[in-house]
Amino acid sequence: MQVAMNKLFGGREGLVGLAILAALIFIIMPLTFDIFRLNLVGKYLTYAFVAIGLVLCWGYGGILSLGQGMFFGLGGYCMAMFLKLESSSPESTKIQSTPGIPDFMDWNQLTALPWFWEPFHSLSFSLVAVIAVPCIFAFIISVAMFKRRVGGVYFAIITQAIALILTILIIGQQGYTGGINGITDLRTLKGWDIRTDEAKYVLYFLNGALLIGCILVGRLIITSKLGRLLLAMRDREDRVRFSGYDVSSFKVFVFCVGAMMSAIGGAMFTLQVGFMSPSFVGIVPSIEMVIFAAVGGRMSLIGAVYGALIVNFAKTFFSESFPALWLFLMGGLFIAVVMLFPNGLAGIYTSYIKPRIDAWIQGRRGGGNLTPTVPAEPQDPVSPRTAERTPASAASRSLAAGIQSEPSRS
Amino acid sequence: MSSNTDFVLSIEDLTVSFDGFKAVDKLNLYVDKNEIRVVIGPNGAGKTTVLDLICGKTRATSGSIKFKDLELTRMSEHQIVRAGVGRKFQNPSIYENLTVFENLEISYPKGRSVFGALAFKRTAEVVARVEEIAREIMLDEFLGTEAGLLSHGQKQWLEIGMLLIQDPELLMLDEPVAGMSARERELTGQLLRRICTNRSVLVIEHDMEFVKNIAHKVTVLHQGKILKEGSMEMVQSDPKVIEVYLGH
Amino acid sequence: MYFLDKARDALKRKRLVAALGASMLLGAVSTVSAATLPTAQVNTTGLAITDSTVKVGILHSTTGTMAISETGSVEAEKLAIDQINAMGGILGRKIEIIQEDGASDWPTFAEKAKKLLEKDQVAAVFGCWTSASRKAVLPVFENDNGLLYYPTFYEGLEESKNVFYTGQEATQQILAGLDWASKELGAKTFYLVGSDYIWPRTSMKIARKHIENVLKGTVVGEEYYPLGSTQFGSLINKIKLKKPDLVFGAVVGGSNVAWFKQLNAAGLTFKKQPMLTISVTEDEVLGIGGENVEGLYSSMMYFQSLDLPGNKKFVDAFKTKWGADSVIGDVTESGYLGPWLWLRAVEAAKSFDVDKVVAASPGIEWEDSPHGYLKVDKNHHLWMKTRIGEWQKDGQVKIVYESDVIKPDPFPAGYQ
Amino acid sequence: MQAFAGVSLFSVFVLMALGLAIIFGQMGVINMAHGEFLTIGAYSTVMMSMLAEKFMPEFLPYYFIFAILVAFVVAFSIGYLVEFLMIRHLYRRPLDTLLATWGLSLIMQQIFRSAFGAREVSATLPDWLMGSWQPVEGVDIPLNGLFVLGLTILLSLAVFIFLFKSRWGLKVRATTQNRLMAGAVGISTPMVDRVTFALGCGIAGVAGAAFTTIASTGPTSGSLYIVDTFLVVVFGGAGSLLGTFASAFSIAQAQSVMEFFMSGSMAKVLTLLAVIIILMIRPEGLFSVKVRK
Repeated sequence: MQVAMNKLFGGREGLVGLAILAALIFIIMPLTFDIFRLNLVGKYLTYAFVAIGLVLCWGYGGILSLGQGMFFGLGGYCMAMFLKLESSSPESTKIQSTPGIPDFMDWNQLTALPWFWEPFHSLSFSLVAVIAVPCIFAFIISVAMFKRRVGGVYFAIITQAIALILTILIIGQQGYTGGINGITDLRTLKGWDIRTDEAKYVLYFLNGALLIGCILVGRLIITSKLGRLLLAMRDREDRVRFSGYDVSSFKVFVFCVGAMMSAIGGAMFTLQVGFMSPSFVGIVPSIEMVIFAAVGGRMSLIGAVYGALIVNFAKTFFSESFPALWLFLMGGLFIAVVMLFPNGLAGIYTSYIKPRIDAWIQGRRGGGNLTPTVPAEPQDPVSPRTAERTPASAASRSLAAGIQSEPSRS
Repeated sequence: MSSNTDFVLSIEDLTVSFDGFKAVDKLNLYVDKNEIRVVIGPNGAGKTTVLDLICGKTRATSGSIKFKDLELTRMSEHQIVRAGVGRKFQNPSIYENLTVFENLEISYPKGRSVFGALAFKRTAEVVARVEEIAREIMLDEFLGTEAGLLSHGQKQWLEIGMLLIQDPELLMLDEPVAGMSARERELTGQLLRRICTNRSVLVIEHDMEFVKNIAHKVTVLHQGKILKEGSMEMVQSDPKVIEVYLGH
Repeated sequence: MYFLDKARDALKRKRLVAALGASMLLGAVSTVSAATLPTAQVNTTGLAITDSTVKVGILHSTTGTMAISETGSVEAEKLAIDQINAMGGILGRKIEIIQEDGASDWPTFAEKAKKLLEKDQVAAVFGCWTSASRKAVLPVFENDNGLLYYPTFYEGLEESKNVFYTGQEATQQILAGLDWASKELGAKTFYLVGSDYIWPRTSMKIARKHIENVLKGTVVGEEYYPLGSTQFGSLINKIKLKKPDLVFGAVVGGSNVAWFKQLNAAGLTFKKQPMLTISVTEDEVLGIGGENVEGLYSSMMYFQSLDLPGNKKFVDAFKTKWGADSVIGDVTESGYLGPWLWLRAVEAAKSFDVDKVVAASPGIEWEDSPHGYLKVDKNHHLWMKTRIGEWQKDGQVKIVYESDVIKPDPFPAGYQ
Repeated sequence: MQAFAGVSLFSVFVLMALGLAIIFGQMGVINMAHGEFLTIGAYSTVMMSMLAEKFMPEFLPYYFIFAILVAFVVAFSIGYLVEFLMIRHLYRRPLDTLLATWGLSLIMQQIFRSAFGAREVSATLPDWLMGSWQPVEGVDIPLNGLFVLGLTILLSLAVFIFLFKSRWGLKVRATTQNRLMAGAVGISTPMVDRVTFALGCGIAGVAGAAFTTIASTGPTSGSLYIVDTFLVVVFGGAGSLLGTFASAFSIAQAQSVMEFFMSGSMAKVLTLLAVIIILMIRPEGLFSVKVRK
């Protein structure tokens, strides 16, 4: 039991970090923010799912995907398709030439529901699809790429191109997808109005709970042998291969996990915001999501959540106050994080804040039961060691996974 | 075919060419059970390429490599490893950021599938096996040390240990004593002799003293072909071999 | 240069206030003081209104890809609000603007709309440009019972209680244009070209039905290119092959420029190959260059060169505020209408309450708007005339045709 | 006719990819801001056109040649600076370079927006670039297309000669193949890196100047091309200039032929898809040398 606890929560420190995050999400923010701001926070937290997935894929697996928006979008679209069908009942759409199909289909002269929309009448099918569709998609991409040992930069560029294709496709096939407008005007879930304040509270807490769930799953992965293998692979792929492991299957696995997490985020986004559009599938949002992970610290699951929250709060704040400044700031953030703080907030925490807290606790030892009062970003269990060395290991990683599609023997 | 089964490894007509350059040319090589075979040859003779071909890192242009009854040329690297072929690289290839214990644990042949790795537990059995191997490779006092902090020789041993823990039937070592001190060389020689019971070992080495020490049989490669094969004395006295080595 | 323009603007703005006094008498608007209508009476729903001020929102993209297009709308809306304030405001209250950036991103639009309505409690919002952004904010406005003035010609198929559409819906823009082309140019074969998204696609659908069912012509080709495309070589060859009587175009944004430059370079001058578009206004021509569109026809409700008294005043005021080099396109002018229509409705309702303003709106007429007579229909769209303009080298049009006042029909029967 | 549509798309691809082929292919640097260097070139041209119009209208027919030079110099200098301040610290971390240069591209876009406004602008073209050439009746070859094609050929030749015939090119190739050794024989590798990177940027600037003849210039014009450009270089096999040409040619022809038979959107989707599938089968790209790995 003790072992399981350590695995899931990463020992005492991990548990404290998780507890602080949970308190922030479930207690502090609902108490301080009104429903409008809280709904915004809920939206930001859906990006955190993607960022957590990226910590696993990129931080641990060394696989940088610039197409995570695809999975976020696919998950969101699966959810939106169900909601859209529910709000397109024959009664509510009787002014259309074909009642009972979504409005945008009617505008595009479709006279019957396309076959692939049919199963989305069922909630259980839709919920399975939210996970399964992006996962299958990720599986196909990653098997094709990793079995051929396409990695590193090439993988990043190709995922980007796939995201571009998917965007053009969704926009072009507007009769089936809603085109550039996306799927809008979603109202109820099984008769439950998702637009009310009460529903927003419920969805917010559900979102938070799922997020914590994803962090726990992520912890489970990185504390298992699989997590150690991912790190080992990142640094010495050949050695892992010649220790009898099928390296590509591990990459496929972690990429699919990342995709599934993104998809859950997408579905929760649809529920909380009330629509889904191709603007999440494309290149720009996909890269922005990478920066959330980078700001939080690419090796820290909890850091990813803070990264998503902080960047988005900053975005909202600056775009309200200094719209023109925002892009400078965002661009500067990319550069600063990469050049000065490759380990993001989590790295800053371990190298600057944690030693002080430790010293403080040391100094007051015996002074009672202490927890840090500031919402700091504690490290994940495996990270303390890895965090300090990342600048160097980033170099070796890039050499291992780098330009050549096959590892070179130098 | 019956003759093949007597050998652990039988290479027949193996050829690989890079842009027309034949690095290995119609090579035939047979390794017996429990044999320590050393491959020597001048630079560019194709020694490392042969190891690459056996372990699947490089794909053969033609020819066959049989490990017992398995045709290795059609198998992927991890399948070859799982079949019982272990390979040590020329430069120590270990996980420098993990401890010696973790290095060995990762190499422990359980939980090799994705979900196996997820469910893998550090049982008493695993710990016992890791400690046993660590003693074998003289690193039992360094189990908690980060591998990057070991000396060059110790890193080589660690990599040998990582192969040993998998208990391979064929162990391939690429220059195991390069860069070692005399004392380390001696210890490595002892180590190799200890571990070659119940398995065959294929070694590439330049250090003739060391080769003499351990080899059952020596193969001399030159320009991708076998120049001479036999006991160390026999090979050393062969005029062709002398010519190749001395460059006349 | 842009910095220079801005500095110049600042100087001009001072002069403007003086100039406004004279030119501001756009219609007989009665000025009512706050004293006669206390806030408690005109604002029963908790909007951000005091005895001397009323807050409104402007919600456009000032960053991102759409900033190119939306800048003009922001300028026009601000001009109208300045003018209204210079006249004494609305029900005696000065309008204060809260501007938000939609950043060319639909969810951001929804987020900002929510902020404007729920946090800032604005009395009205002028904004959105693309259909996608409007679709994204629509549920927000309906849910919070806000008021949106939407300033772009668009595909129709929408009618919301909380939105007034100050641009044309598709039929107003398309049908008159096609009728004219059929009659005046004798067009029988048509080639439809658009950017690949909902507005061009819906517009082309309407155009096709009209061509096939009403004009009894044929559509010889229909093409869509992804937004942002800059290579039209193949399309131009296809057009050359099919030799249609008229190319009917709805290419938008940066693609537009490449499209016309390449048409021109391929020898397809508009003399040889007549072309009518519903997406080219003075704003676009600024980027395309007048020499590349000489002879092209556009179907719009407004052109900067319209010879109307209302337009003269508008153009003068706009240039005084935003610089003599500014150009004014159809969409920019639609943006200008929003605040004025709101003013009239509020004054008619003697209240800022959204329900009352909405109820008072249908039937409001404006004789000398920049594009002449207009009227608000019960379906929240405007009655207006459509004009066909032929582009000249200097980037302005010569008006070659003007329709009667056309009733808006966002859900056109027989065209769906 | 249709062949020329493909050829002109080809020259556009080559112009875009040439600079990147040097930066990415030779140096292995992922420059996501490459499109913005293109925009720099385009804005320089527009500025030159405005200057010419304002101060010496009689110069207008010839300004374009100078504009190309200016575009090159401006993009080159900014590239030089960027390499010095940013890229050189990131050579060993390609994925991080990707992120940092993406940030750089955001900043550059906003600078363009603040300096030139959000609206698209357009350079006034000299008359000799307008209209078309009719070799036979009914066949119009656009002059600007021809011009861009000519410029592409010139530029490619220049790059080729630079890389493979000049002493400096030898240094560049030596550095990319074995940095340590190159340093050891007295080549100043940091200098080589800087100039090579700046050169790639300069070529992007020239491409931007050429683009003003066929498209408009806005703050985000350049970013539209970046994914296509990377695919062209990767598809050709990074490191092989010849491969870049071959891939630009095949992608351009495939896309323009498909455009002829189906809608532009579908043609684009199918072309990209084909490229990706081929890359999955042959990850090293069209042209690459098999070596002992």
